[in-house]
Amino acid sequence: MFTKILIANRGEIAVRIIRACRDLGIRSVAVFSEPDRGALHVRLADEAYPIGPAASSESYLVIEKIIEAARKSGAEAIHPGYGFLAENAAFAQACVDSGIVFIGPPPSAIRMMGDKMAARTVMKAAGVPIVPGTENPIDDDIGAIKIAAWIGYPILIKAAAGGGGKGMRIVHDQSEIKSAVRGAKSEAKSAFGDDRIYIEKYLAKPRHIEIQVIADSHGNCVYLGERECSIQRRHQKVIEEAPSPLVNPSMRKKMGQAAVAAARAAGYVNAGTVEFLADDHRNFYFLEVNTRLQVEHPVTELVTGIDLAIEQIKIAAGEKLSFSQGDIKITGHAIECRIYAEDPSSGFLPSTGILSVYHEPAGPGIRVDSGVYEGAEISVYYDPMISKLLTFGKDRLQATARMLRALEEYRISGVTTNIDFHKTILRHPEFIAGRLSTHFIDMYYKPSDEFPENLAEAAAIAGALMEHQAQNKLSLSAAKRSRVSQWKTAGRNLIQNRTAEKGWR
Amino acid sequence: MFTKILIANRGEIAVRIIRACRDLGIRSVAVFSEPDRGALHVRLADEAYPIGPAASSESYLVIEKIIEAARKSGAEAIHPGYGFLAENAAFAQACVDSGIVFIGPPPSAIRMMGDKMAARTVMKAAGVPIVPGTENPIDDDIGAIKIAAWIGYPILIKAAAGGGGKGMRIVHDQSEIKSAVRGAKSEAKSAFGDDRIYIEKYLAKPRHIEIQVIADSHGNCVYLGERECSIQRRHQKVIEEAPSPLVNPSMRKKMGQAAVAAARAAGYVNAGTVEFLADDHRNFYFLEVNTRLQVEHPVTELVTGIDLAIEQIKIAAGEKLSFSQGDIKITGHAIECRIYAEDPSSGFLPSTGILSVYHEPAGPGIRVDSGVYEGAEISVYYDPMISKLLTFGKDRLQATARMLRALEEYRISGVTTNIDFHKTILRHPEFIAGRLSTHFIDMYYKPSDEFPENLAEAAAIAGALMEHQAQNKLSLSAAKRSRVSQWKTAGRNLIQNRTAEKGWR
Amino acid sequence: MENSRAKPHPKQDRGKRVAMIYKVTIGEKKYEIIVDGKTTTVTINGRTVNVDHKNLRSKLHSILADNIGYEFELVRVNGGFDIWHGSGSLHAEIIDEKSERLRRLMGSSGTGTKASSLRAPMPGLVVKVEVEVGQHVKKGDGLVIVEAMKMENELRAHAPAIIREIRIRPGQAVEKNQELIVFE
Amino acid sequence: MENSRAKPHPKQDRGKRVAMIYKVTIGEKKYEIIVDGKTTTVTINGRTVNVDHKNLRSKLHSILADNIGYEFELVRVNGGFDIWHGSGSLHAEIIDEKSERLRRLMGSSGTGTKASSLRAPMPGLVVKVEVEVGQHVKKGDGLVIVEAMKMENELRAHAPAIIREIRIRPGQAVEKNQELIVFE
Repeated sequence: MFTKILIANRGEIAVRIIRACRDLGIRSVAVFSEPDRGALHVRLADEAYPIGPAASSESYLVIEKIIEAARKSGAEAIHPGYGFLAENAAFAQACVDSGIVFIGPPPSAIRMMGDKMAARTVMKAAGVPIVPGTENPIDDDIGAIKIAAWIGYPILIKAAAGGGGKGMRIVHDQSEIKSAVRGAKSEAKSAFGDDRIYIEKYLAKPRHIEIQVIADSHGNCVYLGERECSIQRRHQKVIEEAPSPLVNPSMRKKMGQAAVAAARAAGYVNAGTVEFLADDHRNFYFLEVNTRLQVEHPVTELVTGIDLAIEQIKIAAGEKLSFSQGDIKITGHAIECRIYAEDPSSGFLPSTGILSVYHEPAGPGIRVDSGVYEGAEISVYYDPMISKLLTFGKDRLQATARMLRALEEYRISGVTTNIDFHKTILRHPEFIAGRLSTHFIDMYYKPSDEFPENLAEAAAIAGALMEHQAQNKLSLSAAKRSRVSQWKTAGRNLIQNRTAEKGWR
Repeated sequence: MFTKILIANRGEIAVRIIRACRDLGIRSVAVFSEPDRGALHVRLADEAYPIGPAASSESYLVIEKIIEAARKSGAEAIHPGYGFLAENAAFAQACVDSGIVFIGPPPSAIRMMGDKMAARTVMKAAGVPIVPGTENPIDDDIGAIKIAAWIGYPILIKAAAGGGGKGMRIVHDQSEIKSAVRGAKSEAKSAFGDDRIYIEKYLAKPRHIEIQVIADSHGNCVYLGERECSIQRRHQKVIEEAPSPLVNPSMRKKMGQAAVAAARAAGYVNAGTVEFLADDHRNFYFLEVNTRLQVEHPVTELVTGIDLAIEQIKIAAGEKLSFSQGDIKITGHAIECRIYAEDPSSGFLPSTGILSVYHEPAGPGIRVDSGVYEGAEISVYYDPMISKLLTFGKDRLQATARMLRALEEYRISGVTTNIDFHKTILRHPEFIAGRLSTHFIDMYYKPSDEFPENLAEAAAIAGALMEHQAQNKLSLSAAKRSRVSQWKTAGRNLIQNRTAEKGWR
Repeated sequence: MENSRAKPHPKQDRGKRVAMIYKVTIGEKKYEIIVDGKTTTVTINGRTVNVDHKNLRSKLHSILADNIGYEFELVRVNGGFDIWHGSGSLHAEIIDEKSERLRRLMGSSGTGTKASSLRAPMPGLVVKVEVEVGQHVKKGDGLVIVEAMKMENELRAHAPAIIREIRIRPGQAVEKNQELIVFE
Repeated sequence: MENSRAKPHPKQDRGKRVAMIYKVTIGEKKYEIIVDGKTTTVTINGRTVNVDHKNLRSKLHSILADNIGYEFELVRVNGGFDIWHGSGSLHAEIIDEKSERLRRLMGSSGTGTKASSLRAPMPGLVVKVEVEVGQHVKKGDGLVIVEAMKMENELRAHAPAIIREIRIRPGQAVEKNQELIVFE
């Protein structure tokens, strides 16, 4: 086992991995950009090394600086977290080349899964259902029209090198196809330096369901059930849960076996996630593989009792999985709400500022993974996620009730958050019924500036009281001032009089 | 179900019950003494009512004030928490008389179990093993000598009305018995107004193991496994865990069935705890029944997935238990460390002060039940417990590792705590081996003023840096002052000169 | 820490007590609040409410209004407070009776001035300007796209308006609160 | 917030920089620490340590000493600091070289004055006085029992001593830090 691990990340995921290291008795090494000197991950790590200025491109994304910090500290392994360099095959390779263990899959698997079209090909060959569409890049709109006619509108044009919605276009009929192809290609070119695009069937109201897999370097690979992540805004997940309200045991087994087949086909080692789209008839289609620990991994930890970050480290150290597929049991229900500094009433616009009040919920069934504390700043430089709030309960109802309680207890001032947004979603009858889709927010969420009348009244009273106090203080100090100045005046008169006595008498 | 519940308590247990109310959609009503106006339970409750000054005897212990607050608020039920009025039969009766539901057992059960001798008699009749000893009060030392000769020294003299170690004496041989009887009787008289005493066999190195039982008002009663609470100081538990490292399935079943028999014999309804002493051969003896929610109830919640506070409320509302004995499964391992404001190096002397820094641990496997926050005061008026730190893991090893991690993360300034004490205990080979007894701390804990050399060095450096900064500031402002005073002096000279010019030329 | 109910300021007690009237506007709601010297009761829109106030620390306040608990952080801003309630903030405009009388005497138009410009809600990079000078926009129309925190954020019109002036161009970095567009 | 490494005070930079020597005593350990003007390295008992210091807020400080992280709250008390490290505190006595020279000139005996009295560590009620005037006590002997927080707490002797004066009696309420017993 390693004695020291460097965490090439910041925020809550760096804290998460520091905690896994502590549990294993391994020393943790943080890296930090200038504004992160006082960040929670630096406060909690055993050691910490500066790696440059605020911009990620000059700090957290600079492979050489990370490797250099690992060398200086004597860390034997690097955990990349998610984001930044986590799915960068060149970084994984640089670790290998420097004799440092990269805690994640081999560079070849990262590279293969990073190419969305190559991944589709591998999956299809492994017998995993994929969304109907092209297997080769589309060159022009004529090719696109042909294929679209075959799979039927609406279609989705996607970038082969893509991700994050860039180079993506929905096309509803043939008249739109020409400009969509042109637009997607140019966007893909500028975003990824690669203008290859492909076509998929566009599913109406799909659900996003993903399977956690984990594989050791000895050929063992198991799946740890699914997570449903259908509640998304701006193509980003905000609420995730396990198990999925849709998935039954036979669907779980089918999806799980497909995911394990996919992982094996890709020569996958370590923790990974196979993402699927599903419809309400429990059909599912391969979407992509995330070759890292997901943001939402804790919901799986809560329902399986398996600590994924710890397993990642053990696997990277060459250990065998300590469990087999038969040992995996899903118990209870877990929900994650991502708490963001953003304003849901203005299109989820990020919000920045100092967390002048920051009080996390606690108690039965609550887990908070955060990278902040009272007085910390949510800056423009990094992701505006404040924390991941998780609840666990014996069933979905209890997990939801506990989440509503936790959201109620959370106290944040200084930045606008999506806490009330989460409450609204969790109380929506369609959410309660488990009828989810990636269009849920568009369909059901109406931003509102409304606030409960009693809250507004109490706020008005608080405001009036504070104004009253301030005015009283003002008039008190004004009274003091005027008293003082009378004294001063008197004193001055006295002195002047004396001077006069001495001088002008 | 109730719509509003008053919590006749403060601190972490009041917060715990507020959370249970939230989970059930019930409004919570807090009561508070003057210094508790800003306490966490008041901050989190839906409503709050003042009940008098700091002294418990004038606030939290005044039955009429609690009942009055319940009336004013319209609460239909009262949860007493633990301590204060929780095991006061007169209070339970007063609730009943006022038409308010008391969330706990019927007054008759509280009364019966409050009389330690009566409880012994009931248990013996129910077939529950009891510590060998007397069934009737001892009048004098002659009776005591006779019985002691029969059960064998050492013996324990205990107060019939007792609890908390008051009126208790260990007697090692006949020569000590006379003064012990006299002392115990007079102490019992002054503490409880009842000088009845009885004798029990004194077990060497016993383990404290207790069974959680829960009974509804429809005749259903189940046990939820055991908790081991052998780690005690000053006769108070500090570390508790579930399951016990000693208890195997057959012992669990035997103890559980004995506890259920005991509860049935007492006409018990709601949650209760049957405490036993056990030896390493897995013999166990009835000690007493606690007719309330225990401080350490969360370890049972973590390993069974059952929310005890919620079950208590449901039972009080007349609901049937939603599970039977066969549904109860013990999964994983849970540990609780009670974080106290006290100094282990001076005999666990309580410590008071303001929590100037207060940062709770979080992350995977951690639950913190606390009633404080940064800036709150640990005062002389109430129990010096700061929080209950709980961890859950797949086994005892993981729960312990997570506890050590959490203790490491905890940041408290302003009061001395027993955090380092807990670390020492958890790392002790005998603790790790699960060889526990109520004498563990006396036997194995050596208070020490030692601190790690690197910590002391870093502290010395921090001190020198701060001193350096302070001196620099001093010399800077001194420089400023002297500059200013030169100006002033110059000005004064100018004025004097002018005056002189005008006056004395 | 200070508890208005428990410890009235003895100095204030000696002084004359005048009930003050405050006019509070939150969103589209208006409240008239009468505070007497003791501050243990207030009258809000004619209804009397028992109030117990406790300053938890710096700007964080606990209010029990008829025993119902609220917690706010109050940050003073022009003409009132930003009132943070745990997951966001309300803006409360507060005018006391005296000031309002003064304002009327000065012939001011009072409250209700409309936002006359679009300001950047966060620092970022202008990606696109979606309107032109002279253009009529309606509520919800996109005006400017700003990239911040790796996301593109569209700033939209909160009300119908005419674009008078555009003060930024694509590619330009902007500060928080910087004026981007001026309306007529 | 201030980061000693990132932002040296320009004013101090202009002034002359003198390395200062501080003598720090923690428990029975003594450290001689040399701080130069930049405070990015210090020398402790002859060994050089790279130090990065960050004031997290008010009295809470983060120290990276040769990249190893520590966090302390430093509370100034007579002659040094109480240094809280998360679960308790250390007391650090700090003397700078200048002051020590001064002290020597004044003929003072320096550090190490012994505790000459027993003070109440918390407010409470005296239950029992276990010693008499003139009595010799050894380290660990019980002196006074004080009831606080519903518990009886025995205060013991930290060192051998002779009882000179007893300033309290059973049944008496005492304040925190009140002198209970004076030693010879």
